Amino acid sequence: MPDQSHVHQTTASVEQRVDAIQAAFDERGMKPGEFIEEFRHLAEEQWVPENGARVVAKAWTDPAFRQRLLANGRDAVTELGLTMPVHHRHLVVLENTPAVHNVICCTLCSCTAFSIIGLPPDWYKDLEYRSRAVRQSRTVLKEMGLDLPPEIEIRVWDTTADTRYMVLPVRPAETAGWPEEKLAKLVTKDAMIGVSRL
Amino acid sequence: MPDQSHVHQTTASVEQRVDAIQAAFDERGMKPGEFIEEFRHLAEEQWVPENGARVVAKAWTDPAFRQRLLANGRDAVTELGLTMPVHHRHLVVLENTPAVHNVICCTLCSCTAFSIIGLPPDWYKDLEYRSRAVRQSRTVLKEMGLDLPPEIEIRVWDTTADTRYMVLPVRPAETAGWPEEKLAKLVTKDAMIGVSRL
Amino acid sequence: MDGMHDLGGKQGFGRVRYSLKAQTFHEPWEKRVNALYSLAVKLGIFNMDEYRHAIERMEPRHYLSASYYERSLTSLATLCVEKGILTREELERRAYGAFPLSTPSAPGRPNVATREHFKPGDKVKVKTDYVPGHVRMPGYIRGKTGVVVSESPAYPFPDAHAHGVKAADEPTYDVRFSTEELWPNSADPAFVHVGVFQSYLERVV
Amino acid sequence: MDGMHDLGGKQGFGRVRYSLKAQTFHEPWEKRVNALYSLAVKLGIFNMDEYRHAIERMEPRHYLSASYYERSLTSLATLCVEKGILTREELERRAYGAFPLSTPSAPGRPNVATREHFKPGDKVKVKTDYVPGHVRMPGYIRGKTGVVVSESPAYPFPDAHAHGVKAADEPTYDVRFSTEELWPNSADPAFVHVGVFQSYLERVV
Repeated sequence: MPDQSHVHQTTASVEQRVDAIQAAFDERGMKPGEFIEEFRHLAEEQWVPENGARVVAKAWTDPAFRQRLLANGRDAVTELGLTMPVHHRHLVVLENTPAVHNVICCTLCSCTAFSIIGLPPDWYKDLEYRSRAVRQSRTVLKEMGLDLPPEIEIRVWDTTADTRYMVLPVRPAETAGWPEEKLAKLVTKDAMIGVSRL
Repeated sequence: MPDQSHVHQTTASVEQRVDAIQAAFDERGMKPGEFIEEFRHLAEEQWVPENGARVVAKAWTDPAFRQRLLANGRDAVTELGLTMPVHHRHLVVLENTPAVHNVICCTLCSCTAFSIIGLPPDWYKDLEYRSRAVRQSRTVLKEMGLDLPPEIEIRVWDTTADTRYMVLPVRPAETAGWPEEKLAKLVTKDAMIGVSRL
Repeated sequence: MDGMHDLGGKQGFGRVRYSLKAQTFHEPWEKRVNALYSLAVKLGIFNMDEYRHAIERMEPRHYLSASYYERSLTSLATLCVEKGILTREELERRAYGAFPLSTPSAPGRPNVATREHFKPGDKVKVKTDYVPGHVRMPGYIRGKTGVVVSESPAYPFPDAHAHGVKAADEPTYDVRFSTEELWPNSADPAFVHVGVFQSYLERVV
Repeated sequence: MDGMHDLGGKQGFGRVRYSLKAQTFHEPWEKRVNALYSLAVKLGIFNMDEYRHAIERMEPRHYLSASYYERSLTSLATLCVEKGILTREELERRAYGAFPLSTPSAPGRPNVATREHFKPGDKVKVKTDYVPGHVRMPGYIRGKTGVVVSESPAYPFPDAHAHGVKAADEPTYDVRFSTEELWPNSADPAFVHVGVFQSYLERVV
């Protein structure tokens, strides 16, 4: 379908196609194998939602950090040893309150602050979420299990530039006095995207 | 893909699906077999571009008919014994001139004056023609073999209501004195859609 | 609805797969589908606006990948199920497999109460309406300004007629738009004429 | 371009296929694709705007039916061929089959020459631009009015940067739109914030 000049040939499987590029890169000395290992490490051990969870827990317990985080997210997360790719020049932290709920999407592709909140889940990249999150936010959140009372204002953030967003969830009331480490364990990727509350 | 509650079952082929509806209609006494035969006759012998070709040839040779045709297409074609479905309440005949070229499309589905110019060709119903004919008319016509000089104005007619359109092509100069029957043989479905000139 | 079917002006599609004396039908089952939906219309099971809308309601990936006649088939089956003529279970039993249907309908709307009458030469603007159900206003004319060229006979208002809502007949106007108005600096120079229902239009003064 | 990728506000899609603790990757090859395109970016073969645009340039049916990582793969391969790193023939020989690529690019455009600077609280309108190449203005905000909430650091102008056109950095503004402005009477009440490049905006006075 996508290519009419080649209909006589069966389309190679996606795996065969990936193999083909990898082999071609390899032959050109681009060392794809090494980079794939490095990337696997980054994806599995570095770009994890536990990063964002630490940021959230610290913001809940340290008012001065919270101020710095809301003023300049990118600078603030470096205090915790966290990094963002160079082309993510800005991290905007969106503070949920009892009256305001923030939620992130990317209608044009699937951008996220992946080095902080983790790589996006499959549904975030799907056509359903991308098409509907901006126009039917309350309905979509409800279908996903988050039934917000009508008095809560919803703010949807469509990631169209390389500025990235993360949601700072409301700290659950029952966590008074908890240490940061224990608080961090509560914080999920979905809460930092804004499709759930804690 | 279209139905997630049924993914456990393989989708039936289109033929099996048509068989299923036809059998169900049959069991309910709706006589689908008879109607399919009747329809085949209509599609193959009644709704043929030769109808429109007769209309065009007559308009070329009979100035009074041409006037009536341009004023009220639906009434005029009945003079030639041609009919249109009741829901096609109007036939607008679009007169090409050396300075103006008309072309028909249907961006939302694939409507045509099928009882007059014949059922639409496959490409007319395709996503390519539907998306591009309105925005890139000159380019699309050129790709289809009709390279119009820039001084010819293009008018695209998007069939969004049940009013139907047909193009009245310019009579070729070399046909002076030809009888109607011979003229009619020149006129093609594509010329009455407006993707070719005669 | 702002659905997948609303293709006018969408970019990214390639060359028209044109051939001289192109076929209308390629497979014998296609004629049967065309006949069966025509029979259902003739028997009053559904009308043409319901038929068109049930095609638009196909799951978008299914819409885009299906052939023209598979779209007809899906609309026919969906409406027969929705109207209680058939059940999905019967269809799937008879078809020996899954029978994908269209998604449910959103509500329709009645004719706009205060409609204006226009004359050829009147300057009109297409309202910036967003309609959850069936609508015959292609998205590319929404909010755009054109000139009335002629008036057509009155037709049932499709936004109502596709939904079992009481639909008064109303005129459609052939409205002439320049492609420069529709897609500034981004289209071949031409005029596009669209048959626009009265309810979609307002006068430009 | 008004392409298939521009999904915001499109209707007809069903429920989000949500699951708790959803996966990012499902198959081992997906991680390899992600790594390989990242490597190509790191090696300077293409930039992220070119990468995104080559996804948008996929044949629309292919775009809609492909998984996220198949879209990545197609963009990676297309750009490697367009940049002269690989040939399609080599790819198809190595893959033992056809290797569908994206369609060719239309021209890009430079930054708008006369750009205005905005402050939080300024009322702005998104220009009714129709751009044949890459653009990061989702179609649903075209011509719509909102309020500047904040300014982001300057980024390369994507409409140029995706096309090898000289791209100056320019600010993006977080612009707040009400869904009532975007889709009157046809959306859940909410605010939508979009990061809008300066070149796309004009002041509302």
